[in-house]
Amino acid sequence: MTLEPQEWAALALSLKVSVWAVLVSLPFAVAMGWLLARRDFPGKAWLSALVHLPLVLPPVVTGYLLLLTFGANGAVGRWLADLGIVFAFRWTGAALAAAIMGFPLMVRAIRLAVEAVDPKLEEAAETLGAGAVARFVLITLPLIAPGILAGAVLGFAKAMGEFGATITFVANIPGQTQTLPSAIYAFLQVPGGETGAIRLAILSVAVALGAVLISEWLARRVARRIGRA
Amino acid sequence: MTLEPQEWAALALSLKVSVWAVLVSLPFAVAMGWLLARRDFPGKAWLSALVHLPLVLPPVVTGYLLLLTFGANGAVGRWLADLGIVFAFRWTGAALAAAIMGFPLMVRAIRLAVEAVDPKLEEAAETLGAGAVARFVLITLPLIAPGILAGAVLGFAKAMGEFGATITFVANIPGQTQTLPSAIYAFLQVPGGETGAIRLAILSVAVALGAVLISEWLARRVARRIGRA
Amino acid sequence: PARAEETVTVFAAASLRGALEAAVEGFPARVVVSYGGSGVLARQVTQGAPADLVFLANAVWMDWLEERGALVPDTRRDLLGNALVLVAPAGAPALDAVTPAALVARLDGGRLAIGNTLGVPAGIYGREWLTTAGLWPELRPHLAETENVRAALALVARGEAPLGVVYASDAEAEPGVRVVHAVDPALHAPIVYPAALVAGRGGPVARALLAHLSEPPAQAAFAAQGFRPLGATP
Amino acid sequence: MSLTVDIRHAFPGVTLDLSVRAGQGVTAIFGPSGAGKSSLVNAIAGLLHADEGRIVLAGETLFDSAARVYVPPAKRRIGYVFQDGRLFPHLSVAANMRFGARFAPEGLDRAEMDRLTDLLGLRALLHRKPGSLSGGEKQRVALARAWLCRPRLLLMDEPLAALDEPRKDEIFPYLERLRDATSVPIIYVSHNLAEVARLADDLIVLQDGRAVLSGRAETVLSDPKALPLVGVREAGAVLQARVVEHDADGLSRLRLSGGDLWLPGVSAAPGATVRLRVLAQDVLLSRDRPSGLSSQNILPVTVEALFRGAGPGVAVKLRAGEDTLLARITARAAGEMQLAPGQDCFAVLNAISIPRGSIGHAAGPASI
Amino acid sequence: MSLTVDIRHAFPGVTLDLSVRAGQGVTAIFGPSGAGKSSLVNAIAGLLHADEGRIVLAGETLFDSAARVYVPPAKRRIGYVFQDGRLFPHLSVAANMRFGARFAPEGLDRAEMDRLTDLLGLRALLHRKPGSLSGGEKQRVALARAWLCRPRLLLMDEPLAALDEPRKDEIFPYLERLRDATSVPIIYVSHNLAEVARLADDLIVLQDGRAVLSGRAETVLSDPKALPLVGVREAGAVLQARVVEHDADGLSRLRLSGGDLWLPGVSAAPGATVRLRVLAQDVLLSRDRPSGLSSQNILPVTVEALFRGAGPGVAVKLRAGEDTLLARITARAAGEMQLAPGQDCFAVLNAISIPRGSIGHAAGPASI
Ligand SMILES: Nc1ncnc2c1ncn2[C@@H]1O[C@H](COP(=O)(O)OP(=O)(O)OP(=O)(O)O)[C@@H](O)[C@H]1O
Ligand SMILES: Nc1ncnc2c1ncn2[C@@H]1O[C@H](COP(=O)(O)OP(=O)(O)OP(=O)(O)O)[C@@H](O)[C@H]1O
Ligand SMILES: [Mg+2]
Ligand SMILES: [Mg+2]
Repeated sequence: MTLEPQEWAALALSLKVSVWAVLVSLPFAVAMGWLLARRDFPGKAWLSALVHLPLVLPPVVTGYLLLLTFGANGAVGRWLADLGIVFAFRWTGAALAAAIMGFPLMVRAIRLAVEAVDPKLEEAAETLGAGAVARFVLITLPLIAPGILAGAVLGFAKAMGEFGATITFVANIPGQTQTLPSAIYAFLQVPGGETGAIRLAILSVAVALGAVLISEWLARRVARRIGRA
Repeated sequence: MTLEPQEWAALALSLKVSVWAVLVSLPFAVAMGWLLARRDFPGKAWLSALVHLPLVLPPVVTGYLLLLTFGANGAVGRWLADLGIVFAFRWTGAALAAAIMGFPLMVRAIRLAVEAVDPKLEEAAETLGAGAVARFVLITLPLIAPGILAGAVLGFAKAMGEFGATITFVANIPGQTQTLPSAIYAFLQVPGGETGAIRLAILSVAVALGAVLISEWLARRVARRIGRA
Repeated sequence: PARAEETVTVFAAASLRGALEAAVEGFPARVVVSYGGSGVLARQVTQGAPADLVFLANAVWMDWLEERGALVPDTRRDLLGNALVLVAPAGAPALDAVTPAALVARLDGGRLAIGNTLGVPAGIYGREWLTTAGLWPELRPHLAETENVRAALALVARGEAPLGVVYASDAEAEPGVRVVHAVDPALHAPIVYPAALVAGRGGPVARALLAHLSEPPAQAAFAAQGFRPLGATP
Repeated sequence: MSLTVDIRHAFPGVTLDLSVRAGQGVTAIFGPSGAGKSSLVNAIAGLLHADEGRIVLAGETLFDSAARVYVPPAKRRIGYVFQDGRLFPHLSVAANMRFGARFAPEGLDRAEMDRLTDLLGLRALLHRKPGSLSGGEKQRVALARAWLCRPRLLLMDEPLAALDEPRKDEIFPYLERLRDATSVPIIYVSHNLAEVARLADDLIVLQDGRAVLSGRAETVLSDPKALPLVGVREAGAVLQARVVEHDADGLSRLRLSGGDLWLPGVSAAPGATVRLRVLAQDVLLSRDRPSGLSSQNILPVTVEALFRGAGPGVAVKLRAGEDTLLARITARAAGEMQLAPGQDCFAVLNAISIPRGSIGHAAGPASI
Repeated sequence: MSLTVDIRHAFPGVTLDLSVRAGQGVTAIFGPSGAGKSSLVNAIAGLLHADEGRIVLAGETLFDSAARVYVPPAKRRIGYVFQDGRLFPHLSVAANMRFGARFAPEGLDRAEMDRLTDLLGLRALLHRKPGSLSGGEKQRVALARAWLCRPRLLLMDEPLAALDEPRKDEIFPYLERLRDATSVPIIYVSHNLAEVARLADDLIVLQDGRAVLSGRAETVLSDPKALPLVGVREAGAVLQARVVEHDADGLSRLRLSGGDLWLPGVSAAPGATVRLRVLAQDVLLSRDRPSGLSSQNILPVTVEALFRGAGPGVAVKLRAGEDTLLARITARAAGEMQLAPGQDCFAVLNAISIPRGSIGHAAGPASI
């Protein structure tokens, strides 16, 4: 299977976008998962519903909302542009879209993991002088590592496959925002493009497969490390 | 907010499709989650990767694969048609597409829940005479109820928002296969359709919100029932 | 011969939404339309979709269907035409010249929004125009290709892209943009919207609908949405 | 009904080679941590699939590595009370108790459930969830649960180890009642000799993955050779005594083959046989019959043997009638008293120094 | 350094109203299950936010509901050894031990960590994960962990309750060494009186959410009024004795104000003070000095008072020199011996009947 240079670029970009999407959204997903698992506050169910939104809305709508918010003329976008952060037509925008689409998946996996951690361990750390941050970093975080890993895999897979929101938000610029799914989509638009589409689909499946295999292997190691197996 | 009859139909169809998608795929998701959490076998990581596939592939590709498989000329579709079962261009196909797209999310939530159940309880049930099926139904299943619930919510939300695979597999026929996301898509295709799209988007958000609120409330009850809170 | 209790199912390109609804006003039978991308519609038709009539946004996919024998022979006709325009956000100044330098200057680091130049019909026509007009080499690095022409229009209307290549019909309906250049139709293949009856499904009612769409009242309805009427019944 | 176990199993680091037999009544398994007690019991239950060997219960082969026989746990009909309870958290106490019955061919015996509920004092708890029960309550429910699946054999792996003394005292009478009310053989794992002495008919001592001593509980516990295995402070004899009469001042006269004792707090009816545990450290010896002491319990005994340990103590095996007693005194005292085998002397047992926990009802089948 | 606690807290069903003071040394908290022991300790640690009251440690107000003061647990610098260990499963033993030090302003004292590792016998375990440790090892690590965060006060909530006897014996000397090596006050929750007697300087008895008895451990334990609270079998006196000499035969002479005792297994050097526990049920009385008995430990005593309980027993408070002893004998024996206040008689203490666990080192600051 040989690839055109542009296809290589799409593969490389997809990887870059997915990795960044996961890396950047992970801390927020962890914070949100922890919040939803451990704290009771008014409006918690609403927050949880909000987190699920990108799942419920058609990706195109999400992309459109992103455009309205983070576009060059969007409310947040204009303000961020002053800080030198631009999403429109950049790979960063593709990463943002992928991160937002994968967010509910990551949060749920992490939330389930936090719910399984015994709060008594955190109490013990508290009596040893650990403040809230130290408790979280030194105790909770290592113990929810399997859940974080599961969330990261889901987020990565989702990012590799994300298309609707991405193309609506940042269009399809080869080398900047043309990810594998955009390239696949373009192939499917012309008669006879199926073979090209299948070639790229196999590629993205292979990447995701690799990610899942690595995560399964990591999960075993983590489980051993925290004494679960 | 008043809705056209066609929009009511889309809402009703989306609900029907999502509920069926979740109900029918849940048993398979539970079985798969259990398998991945509790059994070690060669090829386990590959199976896990396979489960993640619908997440990785662009939905349109998944939709095409479904169409090629279950369409009138597809291998499985022709065979099923002889049995009187047709998916392509039917609401049942929309449910199938939604179920497949939501499957990885449901499996992951359930898998994490199974991993948190102490196998010693299953051992105890075994000494009391419970065979594999009884152990699963009477012990494991009730204890993973929160995870199943979480999986069902994710699956339902995903089904409410699924678009790419659905429109490719069953088209966008008002009153028959036009779900809320398809209707939103149609609105967005013409200038000035935004208000209609937003109206429908709000509707689908409201439904998903309701589902999440109900699930949060159920989760509390279940947690209390199984003695976790 | 159509009666009210009969139903025709049309698989139509998504860009026809609205216009098609207006055009079927007065047709006696019930018309159900499933909108989608032309490629998706064509593939669905070959997989046994319950479509009586297909109405696509370009000829390529109709050719593809024809090759596969999916159409009732001799029912294909080009019902509509369209034109390409170059649009800018509503408040933008007019464009003095359509030269590479002027366009690049107007973009000023921004992007030219256009449908996917390999897959989306508007993008394919646009690419053809840019190529024949000698603009392609300079503009190519400045393109933002979209999933469909509506997304390109939205980018311009939102001010995300300073320029966009869209159909005249779209530009007409969108108050957020102004047309800064009307593309010479001679510089690209004719933009046509072919329709045909689907083999094995399209019956008399569908045939009647196809005829109805070619007639002046329907053609006028399309024209009102910015499409170019083509349809004298052969 | 008899059980024969012959298994070998290699864990990383340790190899178990266990050969034990158990018959009617209660067989206690005693041994230090890591001796293989839980592994033995798990193998009997089928939760541990041993590398090789045979397990036969009442003629039925449950496991035979040579013949490739392995009856799964669910088909063995062996009740198991786990050290950690393992109650099902999502089921009420009543549902936990009924759990096993649905798999028993005879189904649930409601009358039995009712009787057991009262016997174990669970009536008020039936509708509660295990999460809110105290440790002692949990173990009582676990006991009832294992019992109600109508096992052919009951395994108990340190059922009381997680409980403190008051809670142990609270649950112990229930265990005794259960033992007395059934003909189902019981395997009882413990490293508390007071418990063992009170409950067990037979005793098997494990060490380093092997059975090193086994026999009637009285015999093993009165054997000075058992002393290093069971520990200096826990060594002592277990005696069978018959209740003769209850006095108005709260003391009861118990008859041993070597004489009578007066003990408080004996509830068994006159004529019944009870079991007494006399710790070696609670026996004083005197060459002459002491008088004027506050203890009423003085038995004439004959020295059978002296065993000198590593420390300053001496274990003295005594014969009192048909019974064997064990006394532990200082070497200095033994020297001063010129104790030697064959020597007659007197043993002083302070009535109240006989732990309440050591007085058990003798085993015997009855119906609950 | 002193601790004052005055708190009220209403749980659904129970209301706690606790008023306790603790000073230097080990203060034991004793009481039946549900008395409020853990709640008291949790309030001191800050894990339970009481409804109202005040907690002051060494002059610093940790909690004052009136003044709205609530120092969070992480800022209290109070070490806590939990009953269930609560070791961090993902950290090695060494990392668990070092955990608290990173929050102490002085950081980790490596020399101290080293000494403690040896003191608690943890050297070989440092790189293991808690999951593979035995129960006794876990509690030793928990102890080290709490200790190394340099607390101003150490709380221990039944640190040994989950362990069986052999494992208790294994860990106990470490507790004593720790106590002797530090001037940090310790609050020790237990319902095992042998432990309490061995460790505690002061004793507070809780019942139904209130402190019902408190004072020096010796005083409270020798008080016949404590008998119904601590239980018949556990009642007894705690005495201070001075080691006089060690004999070649393994016995040591200990001097009480009322006479000398010979005991085995005393390791303290001559001149040191040790603590002895003499259970009431292990004391025999005789009107005349008995002779020829195997026990070397006979003290002349004077009857101070007799307390008749509900059963067939009588508690006799005895004076032996300056010390108080408690004997529990049958009412019948008391009658036959015509015991009455002021009566002189002799108390026989079987040397070996004094539990090894009751011999402790006397408390006193030293460096580890
Ligand atoms: N799954 C296992 N993997 C490795 N070694 C094991 C395993 N299970 C038991 N062992 C080892 O087998 C030996 C016997 O263990 P077992 O649990 O039967 O002891 P035990 O007598 O029940 O001890 P305890 O009184 O502590 O419960 C121990 O040395 C233990 O470390
Ligand atoms: N979170 C709680 N909710 C309701 N009641 C509680 C709670 N915590 C403690 N209690 C009640 O307060 C009382 C005191 O409990 P606490 O745990 O302090 O007792 P304890 O003396 O430590 O008992 P144990 O010896 O069993 O550990 C008990 O009756 C208990 O049921
Ligand atoms: Mg064990
Ligand atoms: Mg407590």
